[in-house]
Amino acid sequence: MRNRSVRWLVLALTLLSLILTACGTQPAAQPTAAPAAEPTTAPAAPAEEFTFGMVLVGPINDGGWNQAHYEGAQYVVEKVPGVKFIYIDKVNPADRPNVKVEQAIEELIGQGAKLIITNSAEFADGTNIAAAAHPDVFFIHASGDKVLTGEAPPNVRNLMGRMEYGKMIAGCAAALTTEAGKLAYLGPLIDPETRRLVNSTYLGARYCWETYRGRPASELAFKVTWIGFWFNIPGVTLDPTKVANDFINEGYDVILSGIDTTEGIVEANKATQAGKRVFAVPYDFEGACAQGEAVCLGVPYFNWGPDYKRLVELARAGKWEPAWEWTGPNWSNINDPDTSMIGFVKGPALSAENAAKLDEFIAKLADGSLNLFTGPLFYQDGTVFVPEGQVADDKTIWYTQQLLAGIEGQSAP
Amino acid sequence: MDQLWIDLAAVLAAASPLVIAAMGETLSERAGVINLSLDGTMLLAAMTGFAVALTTGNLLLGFAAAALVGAAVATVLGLFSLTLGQSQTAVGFVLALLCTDLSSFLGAPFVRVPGPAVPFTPIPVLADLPVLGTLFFRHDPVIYASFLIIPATAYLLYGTRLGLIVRALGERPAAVYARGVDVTRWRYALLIAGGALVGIAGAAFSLDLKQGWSYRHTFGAGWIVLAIVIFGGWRPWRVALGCYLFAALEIVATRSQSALPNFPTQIIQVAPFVLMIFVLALVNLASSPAAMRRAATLPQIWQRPLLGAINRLRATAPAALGQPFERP
Amino acid sequence: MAVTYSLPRMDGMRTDRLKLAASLTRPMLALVAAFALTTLALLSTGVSPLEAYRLVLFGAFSTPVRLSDMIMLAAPLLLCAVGLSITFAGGLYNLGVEGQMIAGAIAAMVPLRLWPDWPPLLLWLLAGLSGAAGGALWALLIGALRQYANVSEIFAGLGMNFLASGLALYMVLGPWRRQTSASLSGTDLLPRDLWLPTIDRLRLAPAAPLIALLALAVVWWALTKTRWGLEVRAVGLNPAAAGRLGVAAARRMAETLAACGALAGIAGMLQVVAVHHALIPNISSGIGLLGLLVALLARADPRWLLPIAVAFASFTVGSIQLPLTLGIDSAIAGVLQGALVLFALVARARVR
Amino acid sequence: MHIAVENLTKRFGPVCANDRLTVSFAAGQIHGVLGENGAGKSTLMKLLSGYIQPDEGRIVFNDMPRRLRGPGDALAAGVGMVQQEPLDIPAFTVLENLLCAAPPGVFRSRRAAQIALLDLAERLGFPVDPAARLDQLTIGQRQQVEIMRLLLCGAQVLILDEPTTGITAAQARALFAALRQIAAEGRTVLFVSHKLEEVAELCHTVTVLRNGQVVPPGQLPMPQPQEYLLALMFGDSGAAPPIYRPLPAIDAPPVWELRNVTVRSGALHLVDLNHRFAAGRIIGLAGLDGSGQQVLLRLLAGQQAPDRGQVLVNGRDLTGAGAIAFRQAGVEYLPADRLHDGMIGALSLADHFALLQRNGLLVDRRRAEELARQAIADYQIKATPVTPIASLSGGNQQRAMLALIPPTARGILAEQPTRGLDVASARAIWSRLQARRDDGCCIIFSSPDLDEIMEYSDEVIVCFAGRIGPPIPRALLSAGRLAELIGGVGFDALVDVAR
Repeated sequence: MRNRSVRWLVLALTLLSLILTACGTQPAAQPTAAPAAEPTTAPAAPAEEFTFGMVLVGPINDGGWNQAHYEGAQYVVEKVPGVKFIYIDKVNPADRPNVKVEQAIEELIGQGAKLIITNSAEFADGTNIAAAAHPDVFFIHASGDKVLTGEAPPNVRNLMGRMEYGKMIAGCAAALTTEAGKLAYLGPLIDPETRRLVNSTYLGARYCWETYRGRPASELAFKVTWIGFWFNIPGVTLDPTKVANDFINEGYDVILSGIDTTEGIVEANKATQAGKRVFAVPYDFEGACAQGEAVCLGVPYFNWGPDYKRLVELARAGKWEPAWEWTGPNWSNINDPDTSMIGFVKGPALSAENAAKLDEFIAKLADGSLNLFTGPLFYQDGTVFVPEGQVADDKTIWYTQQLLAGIEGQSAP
Repeated sequence: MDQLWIDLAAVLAAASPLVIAAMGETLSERAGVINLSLDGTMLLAAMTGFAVALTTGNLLLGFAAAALVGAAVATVLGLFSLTLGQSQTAVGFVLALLCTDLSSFLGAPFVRVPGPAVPFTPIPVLADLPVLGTLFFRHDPVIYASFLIIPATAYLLYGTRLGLIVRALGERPAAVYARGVDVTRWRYALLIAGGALVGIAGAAFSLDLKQGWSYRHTFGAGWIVLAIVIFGGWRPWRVALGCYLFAALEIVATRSQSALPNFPTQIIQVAPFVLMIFVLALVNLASSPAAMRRAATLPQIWQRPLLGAINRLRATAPAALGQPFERP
Repeated sequence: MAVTYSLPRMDGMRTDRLKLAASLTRPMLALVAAFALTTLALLSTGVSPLEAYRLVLFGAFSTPVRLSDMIMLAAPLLLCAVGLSITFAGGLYNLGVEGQMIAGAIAAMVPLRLWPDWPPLLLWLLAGLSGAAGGALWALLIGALRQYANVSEIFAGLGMNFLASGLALYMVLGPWRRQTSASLSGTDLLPRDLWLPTIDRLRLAPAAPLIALLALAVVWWALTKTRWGLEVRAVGLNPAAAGRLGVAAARRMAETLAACGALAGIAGMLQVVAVHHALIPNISSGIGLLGLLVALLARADPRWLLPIAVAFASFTVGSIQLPLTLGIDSAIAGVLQGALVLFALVARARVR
Repeated sequence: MHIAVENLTKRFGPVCANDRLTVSFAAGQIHGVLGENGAGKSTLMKLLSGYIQPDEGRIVFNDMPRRLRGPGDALAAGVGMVQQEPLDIPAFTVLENLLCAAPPGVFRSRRAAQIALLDLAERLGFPVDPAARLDQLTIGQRQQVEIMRLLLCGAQVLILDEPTTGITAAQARALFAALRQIAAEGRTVLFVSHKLEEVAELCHTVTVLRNGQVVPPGQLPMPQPQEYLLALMFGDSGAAPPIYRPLPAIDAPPVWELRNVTVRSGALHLVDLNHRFAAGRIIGLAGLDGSGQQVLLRLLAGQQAPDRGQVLVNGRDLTGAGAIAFRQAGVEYLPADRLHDGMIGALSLADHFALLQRNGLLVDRRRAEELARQAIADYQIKATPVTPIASLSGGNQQRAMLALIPPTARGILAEQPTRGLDVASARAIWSRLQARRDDGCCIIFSSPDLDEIMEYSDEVIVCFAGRIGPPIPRALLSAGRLAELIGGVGFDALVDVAR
């Protein structure tokens, strides 16, 4: 008898789905098979709509990495007429356990996207697979290097900003402000990119600590704790809220964030309200200070808009070539929204005096009089990163093997 | 030394939602009902509490809404298991999954939106006490509430006549029925009260300890609370101790990364639950008849403390836990 | 939980119309209630529920790729649900199925990483065996905790889940991490020739659904026709009485757990060689828990596992369309699945 | 308080447990309620104390008709019932149990409750420690606690259901004294029993129930001639004199042999058991609950391994081999709770026969159904081969359980084989068991019902406080002597004589 009830349930379900199918099959279903004509032949008439899609690893409103990308896409929509933007966010095994990058890309192409942007280093393999399957669609893999290594299909480009400068400024701001001489870095996962960003932060901090505060490097504590991913995945990564709290309890008074989300500044703000004096430097997104104005020393951020605009126009014109791009700031005005890929907004918690010193530091970086990747620089295990008298080239920096000596934390070489 | 007190205070604070939820679950399990939906309930309540507090700007309303959600889920569980006689385990488990997805769905607009938080409120004078001030009086109201709820629950269960009825409901409902108490109605009441506490615990996450809302914000906490209640032998003080141990172990996970350069400390997070099951298994093994028989052959000097320790660690579940009540 | 099997009826055809009508009303009411709850949730977001249902219910059938995505999800789901129907028949709540999947996935990785140069066919076989063994071992540990240490299988299972995900985290961040990085995104992809043969355009590995269907057939046969199956059911219904009648109850329980673990382990293996082509921390992707829902709804009767698993897999795959088309979250599929099972439980209740 | 019932009727399915009962019980007296098992005594008492509700008729307390919706209503009205196994909370202390859900206003404080309890205990002659946990007390002590709890909670009418089962003789004497005291204070006591001697000793009046009716209508003053009461209880059909048969000397090896067996179970230590259980005998195990019968049965069934010594079945040493090995050696265990431990409610008789199959990969369903049909015919079971066991009546379930005993069984261990059965079913079950005995089985059974032990055993083994007495041929035993032995009177001497 009980089986019978199941049987009816299944039958009814099937019927219902059949009815619904019959009612409305037509509109949504768009065959994934490549549309007949167009792509590579450039549609000169701008009247025709150009759709570009984005696969984001996190939510578009995370106040960090993903929001920066989303805003970049919005910039394109604003500035380029006749462009349509579609996206899927939160593509990661925690938020969408049964969706793979290829699948998400597939859906966007199904909706008519001619250019796909994927925004996580994790998407490298999936992007290549999808790109090979859709040679008529253009791909930008942000933060990747498969074009550099030669593993990417020809319709893929890589794009990344030289955040090293942003991080150096961040480190400097932190070193100028810290009272305890203890800086904590909330690290995501360990890979060459995150290592070089931590190292840059440290180099900036050490320089300003020695130069402007006149203290020896040995008195500057700099600790990284890696949560294990770009953002918190409950039960998988360390919880950044807890890590940040732990930094505070251990007496670190500036938390620099390297993760996509804003736990660092939120917790610093909370601790400050609870009577402690803790500062924060968030990351990625221009507006990240909003989560805790009172403790924000400033934020190094990406401004993807201009580059995306350039590449969308390139794709639309069909003038696409594989390339690996690593764009720096516009040193004449690093906060110019139309030209500078990397920027730094000073936060309300940065004192006027320190702000002036920071400007001086930025000026030195801008005119090239200061290159912090100048030897001698040593890795944690004592091996040489940059020999004395030399300046690291792009590839050496890009493929940073370890954290630098003086930093406390895992390197995972 | 100061570092130790600071860390201990952090442990006390970090455990507060667990303590509140565990007391709620202790109440309903003492009355004989397992609320296995805990994990889902906490998520749904955390989301609702945050959303309500954010939109109304009123923290108290947020907590009230969360309590309401917890109570509502408990009511559904009661309806299906106490009234309609379905397995508490099955209904609770399905509710856990359902509420998790419901929280993800309904909470989508609130993901990572900055929102209100319970303000830090040190207690004047007391906060300046050495050590004690740091430990107990430099927190916020939610954490104070978590301190108070432990003795309150213990007093309710062991110090009042009401507590006698609650415990009897879980031990031998037929006897309570014989004394003229409506077993089902009382079980509902305790299940719902416990659910409301679980709901408040959810809001304690989203409005205080882990401000904001994201997917599966409190993920896993509910399951851990369920294990802690068993580990604590359904006795409030021991349950609370379990919560604090758990919070302390979590700090170890974040602290140890620099100390263990080649070890992925992320995996330490799973340790508390595993450790708890392991200890539970060991205690059960030690108190099994076979082990007792072996213990009896030990010299007297060893026997007494050994048996004493086992007895103290042993946790006897309420005799009627999870069983439907049928009138005698 | 009472798992009841209807026994073959010998007393002729039932023509009791009233009973038929009653047996029809209850599931219909359950269905209506489940959809009512889901609709309520949908309405709260301001989208058209009809549109949302259209996507959720048949979104998976709208293109060949989506269909094959559904099949690739349904295969491990069915494997888990089939395994769980054995443990349900044996009267056990195997909440540890997620952990068994993970353990199977990790175990399956071992030969693939150790001897990547061996012939793929041999390696797949080895991975399958090792995955099944890993899952079975993980499940047997639950059995041992229950049998010898008196820890309920529910909490033993949860504990083993945590332990398995810890192990997966360790492997991904430790011994099997990518060159010069330590990310929880997973290990390096397997060499292309070790992927289970896949139709690339469709991302379909036909072997996966075939293995699942084979498992379904074998388990259905074993549970309903063999002495072992009868004994398992007897143990599930009443272990004390089954023991008195000469059935080795503890042993049968261990066997059901091992069988379920083995099937979950194979599901984990498929996740590695046919879906993700790598070990990721969340390799089980909640499929085990979804499998529990499927098994609960089918009430452990193997015949209903396939349609329900396919329906649930298609909800999940179809729901991916929701954020794309309607801008709402895809978790509504989980709400619908949970509500269906919840109200189906009630539909079976004897009103007292 | 004066209580009465008028035309009270209660049906359970087709069975009319109470059929238009009209009787009244005056205050200040002890009223006996007599009747054999299944006569309707328990139903009447449950109706009076609110556990079940009547289908027809009414209950009148002090000339006021009352509707009792639950035991709480009854207690509020002044009626309290002491169940055979007291409905207390084992995990509680005596005092906690007293305070738990006590009517509002009865005890102003814990201290007041303790004083009231000790005061009453003194008056009734019950020794009690308010701080003792109930699960550490004997059934008799728990009964005393329950009586005091009901009195303190305001019971004016006290109902006791077979209160002397499972308590020691000394406790029974104390109980009787207390009940007399309670009645003397003006309260009403209803004493339910099927033991004539007790009723004769204690009660002012007696009400005899047979087949759900009061015979003859109304109460009888005590004393009454014993033969008359017996005739009322059993009617003409009852009191068939038990047939004694001489025990044949048997050459076959004993079915079970215990050699120097020592076993521990909970608080019980069974030390140095040396017994041989011969084939072709029915051996009754008598003793108060928890005196060791259960442990002995489990030991003989192989469910519990001895700590020392050997257990032999049919001459084979099966020490520690486990229940399944014992079963294969021909030992069959019939538990008291048929649906809980004996059979699988959701499966049919055919399924059960299929479960007994030991060969082949597949179930031989045809053979199983054939066997089931055969059993149904042989044992007159009202069922089809595919009816779920749970939907059978108790008597039919017990028959089914007997039918499932394989013909190869040499020893049958039956725990309370007629528990909850009506008289006719019980007789049918015993005739089956006797037939098995005559085929050469050794049958060992336990029963709380001394009459059953006296009627059906060839030999009786008395268990007392974890000690197992020597087998006594039934012919050498009287009911009175057996009752004494169970209470420990003369038990030591018996053991010494045996040695």
